[in-house]
Amino acid sequence: MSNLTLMIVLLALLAIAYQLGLVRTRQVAGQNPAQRMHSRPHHYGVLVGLWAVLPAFFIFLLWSWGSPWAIDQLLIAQLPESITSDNQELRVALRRIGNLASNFGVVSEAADWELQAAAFLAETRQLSSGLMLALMAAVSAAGLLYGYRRISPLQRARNQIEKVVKAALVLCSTVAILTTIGIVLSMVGESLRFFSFVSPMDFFFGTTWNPRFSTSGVAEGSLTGSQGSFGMLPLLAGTFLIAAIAMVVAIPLGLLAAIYLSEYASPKLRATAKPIIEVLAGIPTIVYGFFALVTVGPFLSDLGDFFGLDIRATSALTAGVVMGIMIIPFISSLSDDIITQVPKSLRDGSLGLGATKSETIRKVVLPAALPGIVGAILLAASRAIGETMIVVLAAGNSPSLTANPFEAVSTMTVTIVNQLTGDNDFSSPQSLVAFALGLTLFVITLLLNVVALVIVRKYREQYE
Amino acid sequence: MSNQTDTTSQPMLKSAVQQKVQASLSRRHRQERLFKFTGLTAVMISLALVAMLFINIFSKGLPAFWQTSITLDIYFDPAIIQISEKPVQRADESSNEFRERFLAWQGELGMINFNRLISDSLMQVLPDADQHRRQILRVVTSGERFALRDMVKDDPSIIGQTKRLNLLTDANIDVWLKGNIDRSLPDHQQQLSPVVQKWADDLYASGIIKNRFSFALFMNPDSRSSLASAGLAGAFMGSLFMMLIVMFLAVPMGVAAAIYLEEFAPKNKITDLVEVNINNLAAVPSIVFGLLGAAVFIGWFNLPISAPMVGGLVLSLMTLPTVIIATRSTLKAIPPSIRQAALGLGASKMQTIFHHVLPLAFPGILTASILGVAQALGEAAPLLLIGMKSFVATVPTSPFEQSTALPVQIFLWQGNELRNFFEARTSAAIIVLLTMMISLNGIAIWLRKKFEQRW
Amino acid sequence: ARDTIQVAGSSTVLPFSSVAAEEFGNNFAQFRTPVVGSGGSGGGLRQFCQGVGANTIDVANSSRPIRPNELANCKQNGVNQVIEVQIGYDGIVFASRVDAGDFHLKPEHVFMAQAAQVPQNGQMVANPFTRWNQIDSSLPNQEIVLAIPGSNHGTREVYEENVILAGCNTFPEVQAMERSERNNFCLAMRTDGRMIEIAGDYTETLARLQAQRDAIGVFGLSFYESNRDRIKVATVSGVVPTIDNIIEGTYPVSRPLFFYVKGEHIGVIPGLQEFAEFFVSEGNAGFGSPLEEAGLIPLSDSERAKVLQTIRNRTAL
Amino acid sequence: MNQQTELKMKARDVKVYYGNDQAIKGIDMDVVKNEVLAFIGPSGCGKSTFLRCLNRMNDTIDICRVTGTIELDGQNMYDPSLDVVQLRAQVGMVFQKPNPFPKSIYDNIAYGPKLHGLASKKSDLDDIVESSLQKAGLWNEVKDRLDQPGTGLSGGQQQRLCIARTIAVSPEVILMDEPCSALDPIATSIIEELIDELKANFTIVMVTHNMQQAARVSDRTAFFHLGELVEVGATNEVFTNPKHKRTEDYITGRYG
Amino acid sequence: MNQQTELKMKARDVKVYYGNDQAIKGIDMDVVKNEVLAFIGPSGCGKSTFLRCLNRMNDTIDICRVTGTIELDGQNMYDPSLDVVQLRAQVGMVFQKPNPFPKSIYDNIAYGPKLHGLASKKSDLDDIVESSLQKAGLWNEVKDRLDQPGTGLSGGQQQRLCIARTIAVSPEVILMDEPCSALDPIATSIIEELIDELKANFTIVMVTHNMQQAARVSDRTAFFHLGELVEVGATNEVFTNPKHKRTEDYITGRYG
Ligand SMILES: Nc1ncnc2c1ncn2[C@@H]1O[C@H](COP(=O)(O)OP(=O)(O)OP(=O)(O)O)[C@@H](O)[C@H]1O
Ligand SMILES: Nc1ncnc2c1ncn2[C@@H]1O[C@H](COP(=O)(O)OP(=O)(O)OP(=O)(O)O)[C@@H](O)[C@H]1O
Ligand SMILES: [Mg+2]
Ligand SMILES: [Mg+2]
Repeated sequence: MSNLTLMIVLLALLAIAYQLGLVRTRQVAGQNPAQRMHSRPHHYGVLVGLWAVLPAFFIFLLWSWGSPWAIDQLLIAQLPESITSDNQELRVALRRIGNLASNFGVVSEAADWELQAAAFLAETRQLSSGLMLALMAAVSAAGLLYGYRRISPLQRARNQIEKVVKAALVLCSTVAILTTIGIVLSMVGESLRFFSFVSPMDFFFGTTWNPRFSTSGVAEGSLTGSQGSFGMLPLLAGTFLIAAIAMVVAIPLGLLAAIYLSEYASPKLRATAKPIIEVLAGIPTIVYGFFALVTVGPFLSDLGDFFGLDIRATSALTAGVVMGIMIIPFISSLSDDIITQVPKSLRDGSLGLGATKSETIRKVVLPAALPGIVGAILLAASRAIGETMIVVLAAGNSPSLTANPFEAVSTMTVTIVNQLTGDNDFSSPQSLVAFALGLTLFVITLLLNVVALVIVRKYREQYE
Repeated sequence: MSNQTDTTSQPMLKSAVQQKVQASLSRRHRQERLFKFTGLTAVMISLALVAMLFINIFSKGLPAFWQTSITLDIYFDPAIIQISEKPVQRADESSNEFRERFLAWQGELGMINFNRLISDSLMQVLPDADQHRRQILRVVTSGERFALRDMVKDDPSIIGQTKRLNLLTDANIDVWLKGNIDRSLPDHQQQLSPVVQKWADDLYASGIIKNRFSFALFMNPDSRSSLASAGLAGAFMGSLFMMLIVMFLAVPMGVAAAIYLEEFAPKNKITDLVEVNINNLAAVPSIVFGLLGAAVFIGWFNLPISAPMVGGLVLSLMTLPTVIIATRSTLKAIPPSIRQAALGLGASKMQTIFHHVLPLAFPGILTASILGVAQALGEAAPLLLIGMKSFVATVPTSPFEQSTALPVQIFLWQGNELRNFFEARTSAAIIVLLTMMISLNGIAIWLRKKFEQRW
Repeated sequence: ARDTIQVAGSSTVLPFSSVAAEEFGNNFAQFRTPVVGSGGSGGGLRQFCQGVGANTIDVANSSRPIRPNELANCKQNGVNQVIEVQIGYDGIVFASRVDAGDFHLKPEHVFMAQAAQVPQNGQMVANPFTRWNQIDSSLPNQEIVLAIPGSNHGTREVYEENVILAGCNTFPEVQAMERSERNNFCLAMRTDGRMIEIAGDYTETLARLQAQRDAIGVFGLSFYESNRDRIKVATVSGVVPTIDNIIEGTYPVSRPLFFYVKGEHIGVIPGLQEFAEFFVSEGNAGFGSPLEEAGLIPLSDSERAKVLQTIRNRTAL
Repeated sequence: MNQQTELKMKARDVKVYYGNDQAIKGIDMDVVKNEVLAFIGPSGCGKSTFLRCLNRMNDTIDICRVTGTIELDGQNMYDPSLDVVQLRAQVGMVFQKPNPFPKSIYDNIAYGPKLHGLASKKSDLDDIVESSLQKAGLWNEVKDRLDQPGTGLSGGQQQRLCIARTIAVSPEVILMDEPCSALDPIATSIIEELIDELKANFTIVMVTHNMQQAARVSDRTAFFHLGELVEVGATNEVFTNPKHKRTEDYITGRYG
Repeated sequence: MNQQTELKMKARDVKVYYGNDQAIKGIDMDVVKNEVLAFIGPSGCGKSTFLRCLNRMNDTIDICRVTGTIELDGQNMYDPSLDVVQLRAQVGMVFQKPNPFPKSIYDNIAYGPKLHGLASKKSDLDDIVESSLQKAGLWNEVKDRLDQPGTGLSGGQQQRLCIARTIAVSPEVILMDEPCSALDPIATSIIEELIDELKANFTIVMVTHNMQQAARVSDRTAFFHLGELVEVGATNEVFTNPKHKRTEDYITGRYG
């Protein structure tokens, strides 16, 4: 990892520059006893360090990002006219030259000009990285010198460092946004390709999900014929059905547990029970999956027989119930915190009127805590919608459009995994549909979150 | 209770209102008790569910920590191990040349049939073994021959000596002796032939085969060709590396982001958008993060496939929203008076946060990180797309080396066709994962206590 | 660059491939043990065709031949030398719980059990069967529940082609149909919950059987072999699924398995050539080899020699 | 103490502890029916603590422990058999900071009566709401917006809402803990007038740190210091002719 | 205003808005060096708000907006180029509720000096800590427990700790927002004495709602009402001979 070494060198440089800065600051302070230094010595030290390292680091980033493109341009200028004129051919040629230059083999003998170009490429790359190192060294030295010379009592070193730190903080918060952008970008292209096979109408409003095994490009005689149907409504329905059942299980259990722990339980019980319940959130979901399949499913099925109901062992109910168990702590722990935060004055107001504790909780505390609880529930719901493993094992994987919780269903997440990692042809709609589903799910949860934010805001405004 | 109230207050004259109040009391107290009882029931149900899951897992998995092994006197027969002297690096030799020679020697070693050593030794303890030569190697798991080879490789002077060794038995013998397969089934449904069954029973009775604590489970990487020696070491290290990466990446980054959003960011439409966006990321199915990771880290940054480094990065992205959300709520709870005090003394906002707010928020941040890390630790789906859902037969020594992870190992083992053996092993792996997670939680709770108690 | 061979792809091939990788690592001290990933045939080939270089895989396992579209995609990304290597066959069996009835199935039985509509007296009627003995009195009196591979599985294709279509085409009513119509008719499944599509692996199918006594599941031969105490196989058209019967070709439901080697990586990734050759060597993939023990049906010696030649010559598709 | 006045509450040797700290050090006090009794004293002297004892609101503080007896109409309210819910319906409380529930104005008032089943019909409830708001002098201001959140009112309105809410359950005694300290002058004077009117029907005990206020509205005044009741007597007596040096120092502004 | 007294701060046409609500409606005020200036006025009149303007603590409230100029030693402190950190080191603040850091007593005091680099050696720091605690009259009480948490002190001690903490960075002006309102009488009187001593070295601006306190400790008093500065003048003038009707009404306890 030569980049790793580079980073270590930069860090070492930072430390050295810091020391130099410290020494210099003491000198400067000694020279101007009348003028107080604006910032503390270590601020100046850090600043010198940053001057020595940051610009060089930016050069590194810029270079790593821009140089491949520049080298390609240089390379293209080298190539014969006949190749560069055709875009398709140019791409192939560039790949081949790239492979040659990094010692990978190519099909058929490499032409002379290819070998030349490859040699040129390897050379230029080497040159480029040498150049980059030289430039970095120069900039580092210059930065260090500049930072060193700039130290003066009036320089606002602390403020400048804080600007850098703040920039770093901003950078960290943009990671989340970049992730979102990355997710969308990594799915949009493939989704569009999917929609070139299947019309969006059929996808979004179709009521049959039966993609079949990939068929594109298979010779006549095997499973040709229709391509399969890609209506996502059954999956959407299954997703919401299971999430709804999970919420039906988790909300009462989680909320009641939260209420009991925060309002009635002794501190000791609360301190022990809370982390224990939190363990439920940490158990790998595959464990839940098998728990559902082997234990809960047959149990529910027997229970159904007992009541004369036809409950399948693998059904929306099984998956939902087990998923509900998994998300109990999301609701109980977060709600517990939120309920505890409801101001005592409200409780006192109610108790002072002669309400019992439960009346106070039900009629005053819970309504006041509602926005927070809604938030917790939404987080749990998000988790339920995004969960895969339990559904894979417990829901029966039968994409049918039904509202009957005793039937087997399938969900979007499961289908994404199945279609993406199965034996399908990866360029067929059967496989590409995973991306379209992923994008759709993304948009749906986004809408859900926006709605939640609006609701929470509205409540908050109303009662503040 | 209400009865008593009645009797004591009878003599007194109550207003109409108070009589009405009194009339409602018994009903309301009943409600109160009911409500409290339901709450308690909910807590108990939740605890019972935890207990049930644990009993379920532990009862299945604990036996797998013990595994049958056979004690044999292995004679490193020079007649079988015919091999030239182990090369040592000469002074005039470059290390490359030496490696060549050493590899050649290892190749020589690879030609030797170490199974012979085992079968010879088995013949000593099994009187009728001669008649069933083909069956004899079914007793010891096939990977043990490499253990013998490695012993010779490390120390060739062992040749000619006799060593008493504990060798793992074949997985099916373990199954048979533990009763994980119905012994009464007819032979065509059994995995072991009758003669091997009898051998196993005899050797077990005579104490040559014993159920011992299985260090192999912890020391070995996964194995497919020698099922009995499949272990968790590789997956454990992989998970450990990823955990460390998540801790050192997602946690600081998440905390930094939370600080910015909570303390510095202006409250406007854009920050609303960021907030919604972060909440939404928490709901994105984890496999989608795998897609992203494959495209960005492997495709763009040219990081190695199947490496915990990439897995750690992907899981970090996945954990980030959890850390941010939880840290923000912790920061919100720090009383403004502390901030004001520091600001009033002339600390800058940044100093206030780093000197006062963060230390106070530390316990909460800790909880947030642990929750996030634990969640990441149990994830398998995103690892699929970056090549970590793999069979890896080596233990990684750095985050850049190929490895798998505990949840993946669980997944692979639960899919292994030898159900009788791997059902328990899978649960054992789950126990290891849970232990890792719970100790993480334990540390967090301990630290939280410690920092909370201090002031 | 990289010094470990990276394999990914079909989860059916994964067990065999892992055994081969492990043996390879144990036998060749100079090479590291290859890493074998899953991700399905499609997923593996997707990674395979992403391009050439250290951050792409070297070998893709597949339970079906590569598709022309995929090959085109490969080429577009600069992967020109795709070397196809067949490694053997996978047997697919029907199995039920040991405590359930014995089945002697014919393709038409399975078709009648799963079809949405069945021909009766020249008419197409909605599937009326709920118990096997209603289809054929020789079958046990047992509820019809079938756990078949999900549509994302390669096994599903084989199952449909060799069982359902074969069974379906025996009916004169079907033979009378248009060709394109015929497939649609034959492959339409009943939707009353008796058909369970398994998206996961065989363990999941086994768990279904544990949860539902009556269910019949579709398994790989090796999976059945390892769990004979829990499940028993059904004969298909009177043939017991054994390795011998499959090699002879009398047992109808089996499929070839492949792996694809990236020719560009040979000589760059240490040991790639050796691994490919080792994989199909007699010691590893011949009769009585570890792979046969792991449930794979080996190629005949002549087939294997041909395959080995392909690798040696680097004959690309 | 006048013999002909009727005794409403009677506290004897009340001691209150927060954990190990004693906040009230043995107080005897009588509350007369239909009087306004004011508690004054420097911050932290235990006024609020003692007030909360009078309807057992201290029960809600985990670490708080009360000894001694307090009688309401001759019955010991710390008797374990006594129903605290009923007690609090008899002895209502208004807090320092107005704390309306996050509900509509109507529901804020109707909350208590509904709890205690004081109205069987909707119209009865409407009547209670109206009359309570009227007694609290808030009716005219809010009669057109009964369905709007109570939290949307101004501070003084909120405090009157809290008083109306307390009146609605027809308590016999109303405890007020610094009911005006968060209010502006105008709101304060409205509430002071209100207290004056309320004493016709209710017994009122209030804490205030504004001595002028105590002087203006109360019939009797009790001066607390360091957890002790230093003196209690007719308000003009206490202010013009305090018996104790400490009282005098306090009301002449020597500390606090 | 006396000509010979030196002007420390000068506020002109200061207006403060919280969102759309105007809390301060154009105030002009001068603060003289080494005086104690008290702000009085009913609750919500903007005393705290104006006080916070004097060291730009209002900056920390998002929705708060300040217009007008405030000069410290002739330099506009709302000048964007001014470093607010330095300003706050010059103008220290003590808050209503004592808010010691959850650190040791020593670290509480040493924090400011360390921050500003006022001591290069450990012994210098020790000296600062000792002298600050001594000035705040806390030294004798805490000198043996400097390493114990500051949060473990009593309320009055905590408040003195906060004052000591402020003194430790040698500010020129100390702002105090109701520094005694959470304290008991003894603690209060100690702090009042302290203020009296401090004014030899510092300029002090304090908010109080206790008029007796204002009368006791301040040199000049400013009366605020509804966001306006009604009058400001020598304390005994304001109390004995207020120029405005509103001031008179307030100090005679007609409202508030
Ligand atoms: N919940 C509590 N926990 C511990 N101590 C408390 C609690 N409430 C009050 N105290 C203590 O009890 C003593 C009396 O407090 P109380 O609130 O009754 O005073 P007060 O006279 O109402 O003062 P103020 O005028 O400031 O409201 C104080 O020392 C206080 O610190
Ligand atoms: N953070 C804030 N956000 C919005 N409005 C505020 C804020 N702080 C104060 N106000 C408003 O500004 C006005 C003046 O408040 P300020 O706190 O300055 O009053 P005060 O004179 O200090 O009162 P008190 O004696 O109660 O402390 C009030 O109407 C108040 O509601
Ligand atoms: Mg009080
Ligand atoms: Mg104020």
